[in-house]
Amino acid sequence: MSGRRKESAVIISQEGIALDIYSMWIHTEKIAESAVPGQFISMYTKDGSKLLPRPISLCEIDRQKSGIRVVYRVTGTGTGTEQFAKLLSGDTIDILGPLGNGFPLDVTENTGKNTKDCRAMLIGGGIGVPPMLELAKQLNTEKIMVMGYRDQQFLRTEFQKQGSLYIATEDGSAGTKGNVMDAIEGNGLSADIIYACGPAPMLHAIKRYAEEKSIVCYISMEEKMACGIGTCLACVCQSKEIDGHSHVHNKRVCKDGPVFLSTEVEI
Amino acid sequence: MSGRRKESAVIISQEGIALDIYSMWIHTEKIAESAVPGQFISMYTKDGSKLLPRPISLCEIDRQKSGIRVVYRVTGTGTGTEQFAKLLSGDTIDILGPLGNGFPLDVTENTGKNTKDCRAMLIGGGIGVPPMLELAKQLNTEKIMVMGYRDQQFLRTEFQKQGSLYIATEDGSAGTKGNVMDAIEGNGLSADIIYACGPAPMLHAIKRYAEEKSIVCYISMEEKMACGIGTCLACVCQSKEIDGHSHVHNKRVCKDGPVFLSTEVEI
Amino acid sequence: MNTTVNLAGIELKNPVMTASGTFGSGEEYSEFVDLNRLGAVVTKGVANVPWPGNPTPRIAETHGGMLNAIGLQNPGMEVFCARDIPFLKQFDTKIIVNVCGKSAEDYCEVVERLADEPVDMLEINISCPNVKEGGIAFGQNPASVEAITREVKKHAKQPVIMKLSPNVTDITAMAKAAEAGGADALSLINTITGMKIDVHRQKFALANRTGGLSGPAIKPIAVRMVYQAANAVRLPIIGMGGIATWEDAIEFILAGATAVSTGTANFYNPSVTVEIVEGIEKYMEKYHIENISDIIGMVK
Amino acid sequence: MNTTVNLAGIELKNPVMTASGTFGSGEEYSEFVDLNRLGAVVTKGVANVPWPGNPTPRIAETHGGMLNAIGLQNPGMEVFCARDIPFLKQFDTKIIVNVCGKSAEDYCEVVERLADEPVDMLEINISCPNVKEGGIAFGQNPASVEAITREVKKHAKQPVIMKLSPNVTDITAMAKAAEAGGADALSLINTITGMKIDVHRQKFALANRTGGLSGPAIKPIAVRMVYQAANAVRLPIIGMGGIATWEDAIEFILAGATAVSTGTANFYNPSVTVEIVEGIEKYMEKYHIENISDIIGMVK
Ligand SMILES: Cc1cc2nc3c(=O)[nH]c(=O)nc-3n(C[C@H](O)[C@H](O)[C@H](O)COP(=O)(O)OP(=O)(O)OC[C@H]3O[C@@H](n4cnc5c(N)ncnc54)[C@H](O)[C@@H]3O)c2cc1C
Ligand SMILES: Cc1cc2nc3c(=O)[nH]c(=O)nc-3n(C[C@H](O)[C@H](O)[C@H](O)COP(=O)(O)OP(=O)(O)OC[C@H]3O[C@@H](n4cnc5c(N)ncnc54)[C@H](O)[C@@H]3O)c2cc1C
Ligand SMILES: Cc1cc2nc3c(=O)[nH]c(=O)nc-3n(C[C@H](O)[C@H](O)[C@H](O)COP(=O)(O)O)c2cc1C
Ligand SMILES: Cc1cc2nc3c(=O)[nH]c(=O)nc-3n(C[C@H](O)[C@H](O)[C@H](O)COP(=O)(O)O)c2cc1C
Ligand code: FES
Ligand code: FES
Repeated sequence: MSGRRKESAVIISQEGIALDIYSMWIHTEKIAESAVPGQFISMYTKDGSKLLPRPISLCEIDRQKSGIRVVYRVTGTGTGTEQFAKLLSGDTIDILGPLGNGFPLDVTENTGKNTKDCRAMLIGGGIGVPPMLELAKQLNTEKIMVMGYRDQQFLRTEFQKQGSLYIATEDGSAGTKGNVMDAIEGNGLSADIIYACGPAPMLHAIKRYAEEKSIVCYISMEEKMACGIGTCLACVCQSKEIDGHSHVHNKRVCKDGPVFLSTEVEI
Repeated sequence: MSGRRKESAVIISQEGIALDIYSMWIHTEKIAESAVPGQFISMYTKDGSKLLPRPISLCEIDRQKSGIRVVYRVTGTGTGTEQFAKLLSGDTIDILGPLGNGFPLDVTENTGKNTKDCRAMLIGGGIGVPPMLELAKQLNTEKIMVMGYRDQQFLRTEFQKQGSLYIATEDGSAGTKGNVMDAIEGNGLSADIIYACGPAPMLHAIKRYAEEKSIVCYISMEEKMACGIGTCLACVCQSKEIDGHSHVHNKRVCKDGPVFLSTEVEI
Repeated sequence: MNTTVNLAGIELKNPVMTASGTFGSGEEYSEFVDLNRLGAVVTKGVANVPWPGNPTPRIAETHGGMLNAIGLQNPGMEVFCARDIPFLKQFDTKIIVNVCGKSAEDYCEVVERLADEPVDMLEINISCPNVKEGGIAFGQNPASVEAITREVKKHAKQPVIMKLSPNVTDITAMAKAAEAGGADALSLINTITGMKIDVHRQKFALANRTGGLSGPAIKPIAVRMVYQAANAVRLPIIGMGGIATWEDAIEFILAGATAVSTGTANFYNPSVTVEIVEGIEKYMEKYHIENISDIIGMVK
Repeated sequence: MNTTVNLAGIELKNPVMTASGTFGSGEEYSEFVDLNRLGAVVTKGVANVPWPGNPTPRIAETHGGMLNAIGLQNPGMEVFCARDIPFLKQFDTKIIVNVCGKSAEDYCEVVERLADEPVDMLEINISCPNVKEGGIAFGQNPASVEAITREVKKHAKQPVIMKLSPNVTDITAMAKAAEAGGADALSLINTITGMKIDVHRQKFALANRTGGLSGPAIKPIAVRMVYQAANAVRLPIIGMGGIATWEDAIEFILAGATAVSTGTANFYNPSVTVEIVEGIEKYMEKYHIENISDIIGMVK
C-alpha cells in the first residue's frame, strides 16, 4: 500500500482558451512531483449522477509550483466536462493520478540515434493537441510539431516556443487545409520518431504512414474508463502480443497505455 | 397555465446562526410578492443523486427587497441540507413556491373577538421556530410567543421585538427546563387562539391542550414530499373530514396544509 | 416536421405523455405547463370505489430516484368522471385513463363505466407493486396477463393499453401474453420493487416496507425492456422509466417506443413535459427527421 | 467490539468484501487500501481457459450508476493459480474466488483445479448478463440453479457461494433452489440487464448492446432482494449492489446480509472498502453494538 489516494485538489486558475476549450491549472504536489508527459489524470464531478472519471491528459507539469495543467473540451450540455468548466480558482476538484505510462523520452533507445541527430515529430489532432505540449517541453532533441484543428487553434504560441510548428485546419483558416497527414505531406516533413495523440482515424493513418516508412511511432489511445488503474478491464484495445494481465490480446489503455508503440496495437 | 415555474434564484446572504442551523436570504420577486406566513418553498440540490425537494418554511418575507428568508437545520452528513449550507451569496439555488396554505391571519373570524381583545399564542419547537417569526410580524394582535429548543436558541432577539417571549429548553440552559407545554403551564399562559409548528409529539400535546381548553388551534404539519403541489399524494395526513381530492380521509400536507385546524387532523 | 404518432389508432399530436400517478389528472401541473402541448395526459389510477392508499411515509429519496408506496389512493370512478374528465376535456390533448383494481371484476367495472365517457384510451395497471391484492400479482405471470387482458378487452370500448411490470424474468413473455390477450398497446415500465432502511432509526423508510423505484436511476433497465418488447411484439409501446430530458425521450423512441411518458421528473422539474416536446422538435430539425415516427425502433 | 462474522464456517475479520470483477485480484487497489483490513477479497471471475471478453466500448455511464459488458475477460485458472493466489496469500484476508463457465463442466473444472489451492471459498457466478453462453442462463430458472449448485458442490472442497441474478421475477425461488442444491451461502445481487443508446450517433452505447447495471442507482432493488432472500432461506447472504458508504453497508446488514461487497464504488473512491470498515466500527460504537452479527437481519 503506497498510499495513493483520490485527492481533492484546489484549482489555481481556469480560463476558456477557445470555443468550448478550457485550460485549468490544478495544485497537486503529489502528481506534479512524479508525473511524466503523456500521463493522464481521472477527474471527477461532484454530481452524484456522474460517478465515473473523465480521463484528461496532462498538458503541462510545473514541479516548482506543484501545479499541473489540463486542457479539455466541453463535449456537450449536461456533460461532466461542462461542470468542470464552471469551476473557479479556489474551488476543489477530485482527481486521481498520475495514471498510465506516458511517452518514452529516450529517443536514443528508440531510434539508435544521438539526441542531437534525432528528429522527433509530435503530432496532435483536436483535443489530442494538449498532451504534446509537455512532451515538447521535455523532449531533448530536434522537434517538428504538427497540430491539426477543425477550425479554432489553441496552445499555438506555447508550441511555437518549442520548435518548428506546422498547422493543419479542416476549414483551411490557418496552415494546411486538411488534416495532419496533409500537413506532413504538403510540407515534406520527415522524422526518426513519431509521437501522436488524436482521434482514432488520425492515429490509424499515422500508424500506417509510420509503418510504411519504418519510423518508430508512439500513439496515445482513448477508451471509456471506469477504474483508470487497470482493474476493471473496461478500456482494452486489441494488442498484437498476448497481454500480461489476462493473457489474451487485450491491453489496458489506462495502465498498459495510453501510449503504445503503433506496431503493438490495432486501431 | 399561470406560468408558475421552478426558479433558479440568487442567494443574497447565508450565515450559520447556531450549530447546524443556517439562515439564508434568497432573492425572488415572485415568491416575496405573494407569499404569506406559514407557507413554504421546495428547495432543490444540484446533485443528481438527490432529486426530491427539501420543503422549508418561510421565516421572513421582505416585499420591499424581494427577498425571502429560510432558516433550516442540517440534518446530517451527506444530506441535501448540508449541500445548501455550503452555498454562498451570489450562488443560485433552485426553488419552487410559495407552496401550501399558510396561517390564517384573521383572528376575528377565528375567535369572534376584536383584534385588540384577542390574544394569540405562537408556539414553535426546534426547527418549527422559524415560520413563527413572519407570522408574529404579520399578526395584528397581542402575541405571546413560546419557543422550545433542545439547547441552543436561535432567532431569539427577532422574536423579542414582536411581543412577550417565553423560552423552554430541554437542558434547562435558558427559560423553563422542559418543553413548550412546560413553559405554558409554568408561566400560566393562556390565549384565544394558538398557532404552532414543531415536532409531531409537541403538536400532539398542543392539539390535546387546545381541545381540552376549547381554544382554536392551527398547527403546521410535516410529511415527506415529492411534488409539493398536491399531485403525487405522498404527503397525506389523516383528516377527520373526507378530503376534497380523493374523497377518503387523507389531506395533503403540501396543498391542503401544511397548516390545519388541530381538530381537522389526527396526529 | 411531423411529430404526430399513431397509438393503436389514436393520433397523438406528439409522443409526449405523462406517467400515471405523477400528474394527477393534470390540474395541479396545468399551472406549470400548457396541457394543450402534450400528446396525452395519463391519469392517476382510478378504481371502482375510493381507495385510501397506504400509511405514511409513502416515499423515500434514493440515489437518482425515489421509492413510492402511495398505494393507489384515488377517489373512485364516479368522482373521477364527474370532476376530472370535464377538467381534461377543456384541453386539446388525448385523455388516457389508468385503471386499477383488486380483481378482474373491479377492472371491468371501471372499464365499463368509462365506455361512454370522452376518454381516448384505457391503460390497465397490472403492475403496481404497492397494493396487496391485484396490481403486480396480475402482471408477473403470462397466463394471468393474457387472461386479464382478454377479460378487459371484452368490456372496453376504447383501445386498451396493458401496463407491464419490470419485476419479471422475461419482459417479452409478458408482452406476448398481452398481445395474445388482445391488447392494443403496451406501457412499460412500471416501478421496480425496492426497499430502503433508515440505519439510524433502524426501521424501514416506508411504512409499506417496500416501494416502487422510479426516476433516472432505472432508465437503463427501462430502455432495455422497451427494446426487448418492441422486438418481440407488433404492438405500439409507450416507454417510460426515468425520462427527464428530451435526450431520454429520443433514446426510448430509438429503442422502439411509439410514445413516451415522464413520471418522477415532473416532481423536480414541473415543466419537463413541454421541455421534452420542444427538445424533440429541435432534434428532428438538427438531424433532418421529417416524421418522428420514422425513427421509432431505428436502433437495432 | 467484535466485527467478525461467520460465513458458512469461514470467519471473516469484518463483513467487508470486494465485489467480483471490480477489484481484480487486489493488486491494483493494494496501492490504495491495505488488503489486510478487508474481510475478504473476491476475485474477478476465473474460467478454465483464458477468455478475451467483449469488444469495446464495454462500459457506459448512467445516472448514478454504470453499465458494463466486460464479458468476463480473464486469464484462465492456470495463470490465476500461479500469479494471483500467491499475491493474495501475502495478506491476512480471506480469498474468495469467483468462478465462471459456459457449461456445468467448465465450472466444475475450475472448482476442481482450486480444490487444493489455498482458497477459502468459491463464488459461482451464474448471473453474468454479458456472455452468450452460461452466465445468466443458469441463474434465471430454479431447476437449473439447483442443478448447477448440486453439480458444483460435488466437486468443491471449499464452501460454495452461489451468486444470484436480480433479473428474475422472484428472487426467493432462486435462493431456495440454491439452498436445495446444497449451497453454503448466497451472493446477491449481480448486475441488472440494461441498455443505453447514444442519441446523437444513433447507436448502442455498448458494443454488446446490453450491459449490467451497477452502482448506487440499483441499491434499493438490491436491499429488497437481500431482505427477501434472507427471510426465505437459512443461508448466510453476501449483500451487494450500490454500496458506496458505511451507511449503505449497515443498511444491507440490517436487511439480512452477513457480509457486504463493494463494487462500482471502488472505481470512483478507491479507498471505499477501508472507509466502510471504519464507518461500521464507529456505528457500532455509537449505537452500543457489541457484535456486528447481532444486527444481521434486525429490521423485520
Ligand atoms: C487517456 C485519455 C486522455 C484524454 N485526454 C483528454 C484531454 O487532454 N482533453 C480532453 O478534452 N479530452 C481528453 N480525453 C477525452 C475525455 O476523456 C472525454 O472527452 C471526456 O471524458 C468526456 O466527458 P464528458 O463529461 O464531456 O462527456 P459525457 O458524455 O458526460 O461522458 C460520459 C462518460 O463517457 C466517458 N467518455 C466520453 N467520451 C470519452 C472519450 N473520448 N474517451 C474516454 N472516455 C470518454 C466519460 O469519461 C464519462 O465516463 C482523453 C481520454 C483518454 C482516454
Ligand atoms: C412544510 C414543511 C416545512 C418545513 N420547514 C422547515 C424549516 O423551516 N426548517 C427546517 O430546517 N426544516 C423544515 N422542514 C423539515 C425539512 O424539510 C427536512 O429537515 C429536510 O427536508 C431534510 O432534508 P435533508 O437534505 O437534510 O435530509 P435527507 O436525509 O437528505 O432527506 C432525504 C429526503 O427526505 C426528506 N425529508 C427528510 N426529513 C424530512 C422532514 N422532516 N420533513 C419532510 N421531508 C423530509 C427530504 O426532503 C428529502 O427528500 C419542513 C418540512 C415540511 C414538510
Ligand atoms: C408517486 C408515483 C405514483 C405512481 N402511481 C401510479 C399509478 O397510479 N398507476 C400506474 O400505473 N403507475 C403509477 N406509477 C408508475 C409511473 O407511472 C411510472 O410507470 C414509473 O414511475 C416509471 O416512470 P418514471 O421513472 O418516469 O417515474 C407511479 C409512480 C410514482 C413515482
Ligand atoms: C466492471 C464490472 C465487472 C464485473 N465482473 C463480475 C465478474 O467477473 N463476476 C461476477 O460475479 N460479478 C461481476 N460484476 C458484478 C459485481 O460483482 C456486483 O455484483 C455488481 O456490480 C453490483 O455491485 P455494485 O453496484 O457495488 O457494483 C462486475 C461488475 C462490474 C461493474
Ligand atoms: S479503466 Fe479499468 S482497466 Fe482501464
Ligand atoms: S408532495 Fe405530492 S401531494 Fe404533497
